[in-house]
Amino acid sequence: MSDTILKVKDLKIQFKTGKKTVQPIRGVDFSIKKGETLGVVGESGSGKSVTSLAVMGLLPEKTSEIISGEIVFDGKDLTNLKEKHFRKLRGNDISMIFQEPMTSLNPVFTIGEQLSEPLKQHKKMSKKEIETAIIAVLTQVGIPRAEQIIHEYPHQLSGGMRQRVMISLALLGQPKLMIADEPTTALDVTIQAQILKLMKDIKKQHDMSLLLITHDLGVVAEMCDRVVVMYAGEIVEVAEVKELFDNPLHPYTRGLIESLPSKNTRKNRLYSIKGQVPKPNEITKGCIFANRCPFAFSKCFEETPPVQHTGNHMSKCWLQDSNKDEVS
Amino acid sequence: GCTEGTSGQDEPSSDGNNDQKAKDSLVIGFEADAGTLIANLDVNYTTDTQIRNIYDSLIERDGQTGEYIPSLATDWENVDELTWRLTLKEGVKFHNGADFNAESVKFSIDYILDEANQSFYRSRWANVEEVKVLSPTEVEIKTSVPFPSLVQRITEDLLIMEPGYVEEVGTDVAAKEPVGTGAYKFVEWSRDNFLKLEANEDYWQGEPAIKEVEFRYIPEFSSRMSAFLGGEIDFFKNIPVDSVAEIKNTDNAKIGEVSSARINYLALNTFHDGPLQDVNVRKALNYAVNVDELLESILNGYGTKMTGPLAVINSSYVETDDYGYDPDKAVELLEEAGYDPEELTLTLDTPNGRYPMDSQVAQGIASQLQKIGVQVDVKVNEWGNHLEKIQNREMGDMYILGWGPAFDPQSTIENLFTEGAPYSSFYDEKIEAKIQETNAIFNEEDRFEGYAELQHDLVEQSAWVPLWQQADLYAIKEDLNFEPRVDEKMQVFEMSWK
Amino acid sequence: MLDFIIKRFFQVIVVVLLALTVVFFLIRISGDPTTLFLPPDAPKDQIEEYKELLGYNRPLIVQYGDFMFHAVQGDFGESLRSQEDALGIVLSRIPATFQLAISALLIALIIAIPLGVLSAYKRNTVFDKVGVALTIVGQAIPSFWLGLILIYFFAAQLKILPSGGGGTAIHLILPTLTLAAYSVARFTRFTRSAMLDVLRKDYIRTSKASGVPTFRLIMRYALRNSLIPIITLVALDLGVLLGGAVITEVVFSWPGVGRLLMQSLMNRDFPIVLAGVFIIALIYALVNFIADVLYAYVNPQIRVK
Amino acid sequence: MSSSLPQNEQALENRVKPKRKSAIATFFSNLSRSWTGLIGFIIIMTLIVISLIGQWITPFDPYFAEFSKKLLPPMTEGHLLGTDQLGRDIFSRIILGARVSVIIGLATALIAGLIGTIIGIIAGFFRGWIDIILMRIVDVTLSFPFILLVLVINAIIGAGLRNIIISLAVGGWVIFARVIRSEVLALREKEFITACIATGVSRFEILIKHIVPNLFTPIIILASLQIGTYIIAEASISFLGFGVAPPTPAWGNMLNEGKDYIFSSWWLITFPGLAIVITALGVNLFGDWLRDTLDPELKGE
Amino acid sequence: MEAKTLLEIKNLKKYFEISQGMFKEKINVRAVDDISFSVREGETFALVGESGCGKSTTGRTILRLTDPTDGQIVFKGKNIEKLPYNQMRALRNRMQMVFQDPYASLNPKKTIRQILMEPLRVHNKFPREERLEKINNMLKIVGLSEEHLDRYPHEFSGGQRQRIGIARAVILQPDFIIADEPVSALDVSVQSQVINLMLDLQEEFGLTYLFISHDLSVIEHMTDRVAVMYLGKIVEVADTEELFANPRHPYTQALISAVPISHPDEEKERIILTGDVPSPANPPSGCSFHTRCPFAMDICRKVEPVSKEFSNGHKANCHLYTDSENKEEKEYAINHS
Ligand SMILES: Nc1ncnc2c1ncn2[C@@H]1O[C@H](COP(=O)(O)OP(=O)(O)OP(=O)(O)O)[C@@H](O)[C@H]1O
Ligand SMILES: Nc1ncnc2c1ncn2[C@@H]1O[C@H](COP(=O)(O)OP(=O)(O)OP(=O)(O)O)[C@@H](O)[C@H]1O
Ligand SMILES: [Mg+2]
Ligand SMILES: [Mg+2]
Repeated sequence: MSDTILKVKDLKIQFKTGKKTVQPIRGVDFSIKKGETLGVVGESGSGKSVTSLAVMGLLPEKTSEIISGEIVFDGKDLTNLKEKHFRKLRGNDISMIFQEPMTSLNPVFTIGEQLSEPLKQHKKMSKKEIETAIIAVLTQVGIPRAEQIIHEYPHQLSGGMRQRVMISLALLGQPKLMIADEPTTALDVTIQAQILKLMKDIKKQHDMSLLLITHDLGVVAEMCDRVVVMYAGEIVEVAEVKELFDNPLHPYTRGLIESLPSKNTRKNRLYSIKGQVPKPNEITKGCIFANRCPFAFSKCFEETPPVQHTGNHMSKCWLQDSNKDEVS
Repeated sequence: GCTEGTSGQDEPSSDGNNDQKAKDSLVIGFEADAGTLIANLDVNYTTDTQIRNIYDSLIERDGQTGEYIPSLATDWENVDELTWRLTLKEGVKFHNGADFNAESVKFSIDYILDEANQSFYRSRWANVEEVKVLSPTEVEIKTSVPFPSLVQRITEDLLIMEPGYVEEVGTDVAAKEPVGTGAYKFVEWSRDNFLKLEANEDYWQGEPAIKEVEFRYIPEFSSRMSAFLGGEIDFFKNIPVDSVAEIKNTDNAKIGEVSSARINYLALNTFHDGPLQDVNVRKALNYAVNVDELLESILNGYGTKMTGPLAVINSSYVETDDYGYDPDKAVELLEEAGYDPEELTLTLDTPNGRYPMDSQVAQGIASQLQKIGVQVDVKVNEWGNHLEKIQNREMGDMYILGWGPAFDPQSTIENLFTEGAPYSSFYDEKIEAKIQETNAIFNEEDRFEGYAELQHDLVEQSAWVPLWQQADLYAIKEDLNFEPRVDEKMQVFEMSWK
Repeated sequence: MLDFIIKRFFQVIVVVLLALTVVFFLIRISGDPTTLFLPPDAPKDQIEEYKELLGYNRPLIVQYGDFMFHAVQGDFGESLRSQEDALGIVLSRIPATFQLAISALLIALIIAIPLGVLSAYKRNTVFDKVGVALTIVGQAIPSFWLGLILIYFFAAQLKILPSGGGGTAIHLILPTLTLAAYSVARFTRFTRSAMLDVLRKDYIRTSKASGVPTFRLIMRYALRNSLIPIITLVALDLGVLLGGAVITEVVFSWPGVGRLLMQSLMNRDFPIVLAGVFIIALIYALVNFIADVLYAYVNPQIRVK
Repeated sequence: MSSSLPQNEQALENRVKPKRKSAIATFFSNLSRSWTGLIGFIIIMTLIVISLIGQWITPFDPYFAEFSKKLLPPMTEGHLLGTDQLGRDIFSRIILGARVSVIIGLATALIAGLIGTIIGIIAGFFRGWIDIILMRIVDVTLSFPFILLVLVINAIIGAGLRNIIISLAVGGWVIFARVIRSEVLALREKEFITACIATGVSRFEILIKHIVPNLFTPIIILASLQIGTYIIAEASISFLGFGVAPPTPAWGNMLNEGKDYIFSSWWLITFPGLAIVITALGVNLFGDWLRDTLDPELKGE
Repeated sequence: MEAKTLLEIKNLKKYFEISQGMFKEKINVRAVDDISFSVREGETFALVGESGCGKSTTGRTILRLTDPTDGQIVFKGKNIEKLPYNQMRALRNRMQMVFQDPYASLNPKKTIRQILMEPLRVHNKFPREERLEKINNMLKIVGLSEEHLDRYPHEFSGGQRQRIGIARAVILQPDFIIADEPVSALDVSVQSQVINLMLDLQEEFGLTYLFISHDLSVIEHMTDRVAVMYLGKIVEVADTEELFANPRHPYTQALISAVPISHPDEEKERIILTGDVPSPANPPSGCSFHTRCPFAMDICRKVEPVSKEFSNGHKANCHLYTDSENKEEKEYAINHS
């Protein structure tokens, strides 16, 4: 598949904390095509960030371990890539925007200093050229007074501005893949709308792939071509965005969509999923969602459900399977 | 009278040209800085010892016997009970070229007497009424009362300053850049660091053998010791007795020892309400303390045992009875006094590091008294507190203290055993009367007689537990000619390299 | 900015004056020094006279007012012992103390910062663990004992270094090492943990994501952030060093303020004690003040243009 | 478990319900996981035990001067660590000296901690002028290096165990006051305190029932870290001749007395010094561990 | 039916003076700048607006958790803005608060029993023996059980803690509860559980809510009336349905249009605001929204607009609707909104 830019196969990641180990990523499979926007939705702790960090090779070296699976970027396996080679990719072929614009910029360096870094690392450019390039990108993301801003420090900018700076940082290397980890969660709705629009435009202009991580189904609906639904370190459903909203197969996805207030009659009780997201150390055998699933039956508690493909729509639920032999 | 001091021991080193190494400088490791370099101000061993190389006194002491010998004064005599006349040496010049004469003597004494100068010596000189210049070589000193110890004051306190210089530069400068008639001229003084002197080629007693002298201030013994072992300093004083062997074992080093004029004693406080007001208890303590053992085991034998109030070196010393060590007798006496030794607890205060092994001696005494059952609480005081407690009469039963220099009977006895003097805290009505009586005697023989009686009385009364005359211990370079003096002074003029 | 400096300076002065007040009363309450200065055979009336001369028999509050009145003009009276200007004596000892404290500080920084950075970078390796263990031990060794042990080895046994006295660079070696030891341990630990803190920060991840190589990441991006807290610590520790210098100066016979203060305490030379207290409190307050300014300067978040 | 009703979140609850251990058991299981903390704890316990029963387990009378046996090197005539300049057994004196260190460390931490905490609470809770005054006092105290301050106070009020505790406490309370004040200030802003106000709890009750209990952790951590400082400070001051006076054996004054023997009898300064180092090490290790366990955020003061 | 007014806020102001560290001048933050509104008995009144616009401050000032700088707070006909602490305490069993952060709002050192007992004890509510029973009842209502009584907050999940927080507020059976973003810190799947709980409780106890949120879809779902805040001021008030159907103020329009779609097929005409929210320390002159307003006119820069009432209870502060020149411009704007 030459049009696949990134392929993640059966990824399992484990963390060591003290003597204990937790495995927050337990088999993640997905791929992104060139020019595609893939959304990853999931509640807090479902492993979205860990997955994206794994793609960037930014997992903490000492405490984390990819125990199996592979990450193939542009035909290259990144799983065992040496740090030296990884560095060539980062900020150049793959770049990333982080969740917290307030803390993701170094407070003691000017915007200019920080933005020049990917260019210094990856491109042979003179100081002057670097500055011109930076100002160009800043202007492109809609930052006024770019010439002055490059001499200012992060704390002098508002949250929205900082996130724009982060986006321009990610754009500077003209990456093939951009990963955005909840780029708007910390922002206000009006600013969120600005940033989302900006990202849409930019993506179009630069013809890159976008891996958009979020917990907000609305953002997904707005931005994505395809969606991956994660729950407790596993992928429970993957589908085209329309397909997902029209025909969610996994009870979890269904629950998420159903519980949107706009799907419920005003002033009435909302549909809700019972219980809460399990922590990585609370996971037992069977389906991870079984204990919250309104449709769960005994099998769900015993065996991990298989991956079901219906065309491009993938889900991981015994219900799909049971449709075939059992009656639910 | 005496003429120019050449008592055998002094080896004026003008004939020191036989030294081939041509080493002519000397570094003395010294424990503390001088308070000031002006004379006649600071009553302090560290100050006095150093500036005596710059200034001369009118009368000196023989380094070994402690006897008076003439210095800038060639002769002194009593005209009457209230008048003293001193004849001065001629042709002596100050470092700045000015002449030494009667005016400078008057100036120096007046300096002490002038309240504005806040001299700490003033109280000792309070009896001096007037100094009269009779001629350039003669002065007369008038006292308000008969003042037999004036000679001692002149010897111990008075150093001669150059009036013209002091008046010209003021006391502040004179205190930093002193001018005297002494064997050494001032070069440089770095506070808490060093004092550098150079030989006074025109010194009236001859050219000093050692041309450059440095007092280097090193307060810690261990630092002094390592400086000595490393060859940075040539000699230093106050070796802990336990380090003597170490120095003896070192190449090119010897130990200098002298019985100094400082005495150590165990004061028995009769001002404190308690058993010590009973003479039998005091006697018992005299029997129970084994001075020989203390001397031998704690001081490694460095010290000269005393039996009475005065040391052998004292001009009026007479031999008195030794109580000796007799624990049984001690117990007996205690019981006689109505005390059960097992029930008796006494306090013993001691300074720490002021006298050789002082706090250890105190703990030794405590151990010895423990043997007859008496419990002793040893309290180790910081020196300032110790002194304050003594002067404020806040001491308990016993304390350890030293006194010196103890050449003269009056100063020792008066300052230790009278009601007003706190330093031994012994008081007895009859003895007090006798002391006052003896002090006023002008006739030398009667005076001697009086003090002899007093010594016996004091021993009889067990006024204190006499311990010993301190041994001053010096670590000295093997090839340095240096004979430690009884008065603790370090007269570099007397020293030379072999 | 000027406003701030003036305000801070005012604060410094208030603090120093209050400090003087406290020490003044403590000292006066503790007794008077006459006994130590007059010869032991001085009669009572001269003691009284002397007290009067020094003004010690006036009401305490009058003495205090008088003292303060002169103190604010830099006049702490004359040393009881040498009758020289007390402040002058103290000031003349400052260079020696500074020499010791600054060289110890420099040594500590030169050793500690690279060590701390390396330790943080190689965290959980054997190197790091040994380093951390050493710093813990280093902080547990009292300086006077370390001084004695150094003297024992280098002066008494090996006889290669002098154990005390002032002046030359050689004399400086042992006292500097003694004084620096604690700070080395402390700085190393602090640098390590500051560095670890910074390395965990989001913005470091951002830099990594831009492809910054590790060495550059640490030396340029992480270090500058860590330096901000380190600067404050260093300034604070200069005070600790000045305090520690008392002990080191005594052990090594170093002619600095600390030793002077010790001796004056022993001698009850109170004008010197007060002048010394004044100078040390002032230096300490100034150093903290400078630390604040420096901190503001290196930290763009509170810097003004 | 998994067979129980899945819909009920109770099921999950029960599965993950933490096993409740007693506080002591938790303490030891935590401790056993960190060898540094364990070493620290063992050293501290040993020290405390020694200081309690020390006088009965010394092989020799630590006060008794046996002149004939002075300055014996270690391991001679039954003297494990040798004898001192008066022939007293050094090992016995070190054992008895532990008491001074333990008393000083604990008593000072207690007094300084108590005073500092109360002042910190008052300043932080009531704010206003009282805060300003108290903090100025803190500034004044902090304008001296700690050891110098203690030294000056001790030199002025005189030597002795009680006085050294006083002077250490006078120098030491400020750090508690500072830390506790800022803790209180932070707590005051915490939402659960706001919640108390919203509930209608009286100010006094808020202070006593909600703020104070949340101060225990920082107090304990701080105290445990300060104890080492106090022990070393006591030794330093005794070493300079101002602290605990001989013949009471304290490690600092043993060093002071022994320092003149550095050229002849190394054991006089070596062993008391080691005792101090080991003690300070133990206290620091334990304090560090406590801090890391109780409050990983409080790192670095 | 016209319900009684429970709470009335008149010209409330709250300014904070904050120091900017040692080197900078102090600044005056106008967190709440002259707002007025009233809450009727039994309704859910919403405050919506972007971060920092002063929603929480309004809520906290009403409960007197901070003192107002100026203005009146009338609760049940009684002015409470100046009541001293101890008198205010007595009133607190009538008005309660649910906090945003379920982790920070429970004392970590107290068990659930202690946390829930405290309000009862303080207000001396119910006889002593009955209190435990009441607590157990309450726990059941919020979906917890007796066995949780002796646990500490850290042993609960975020959703559970928020329910404990709600239980604490409701156990006194107050008339009025201010809920400051009660669900925004929660996982999506748990959010709906808590919203349901709040709806249930309102029904059961007849509560009045002041519901603070920035999540417009939640507001649309569960509130009766909405006030939109911008930079410390209320720019528009209306019944919820009216507001969402017919927003008047350009800011409200932008806000509503910025909400992400809920289905990919949904087409949405967006008003994308330019720029950031200005700092409340230094609010723009005139209409504070003029810096970002797509329809800003000259007058907006100079004159602060006054409130204009449209239909029943629908008010907005905007020059577009006041009588003045620029008619054309205004018409254009209104037609295109
Ligand atoms: N460095 C780490 N060490 C140990 N565990 C970690 C580490 N990083 C993440 N985890 C765990 O991995 C799990 C997944 O975390 P992750 O950050 O990927 O969640 P997320 O989906 O991004 O959630 P959020 O929406 O809160 O950002 C969590 O349970 C987290 O505790
Ligand atoms: N205690 C305080 N001291 C100083 N300024 C404050 C304080 N509390 C709030 N502010 C300021 O007041 C303004 C309004 O804050 P407030 O918390 O009311 O906003 P909000 O609308 O609740 O925002 P959010 O959605 O972020 O909770 C902000 O600029 C904030 O910085
Ligand atoms: Mg995340
Ligand atoms: Mg808020």
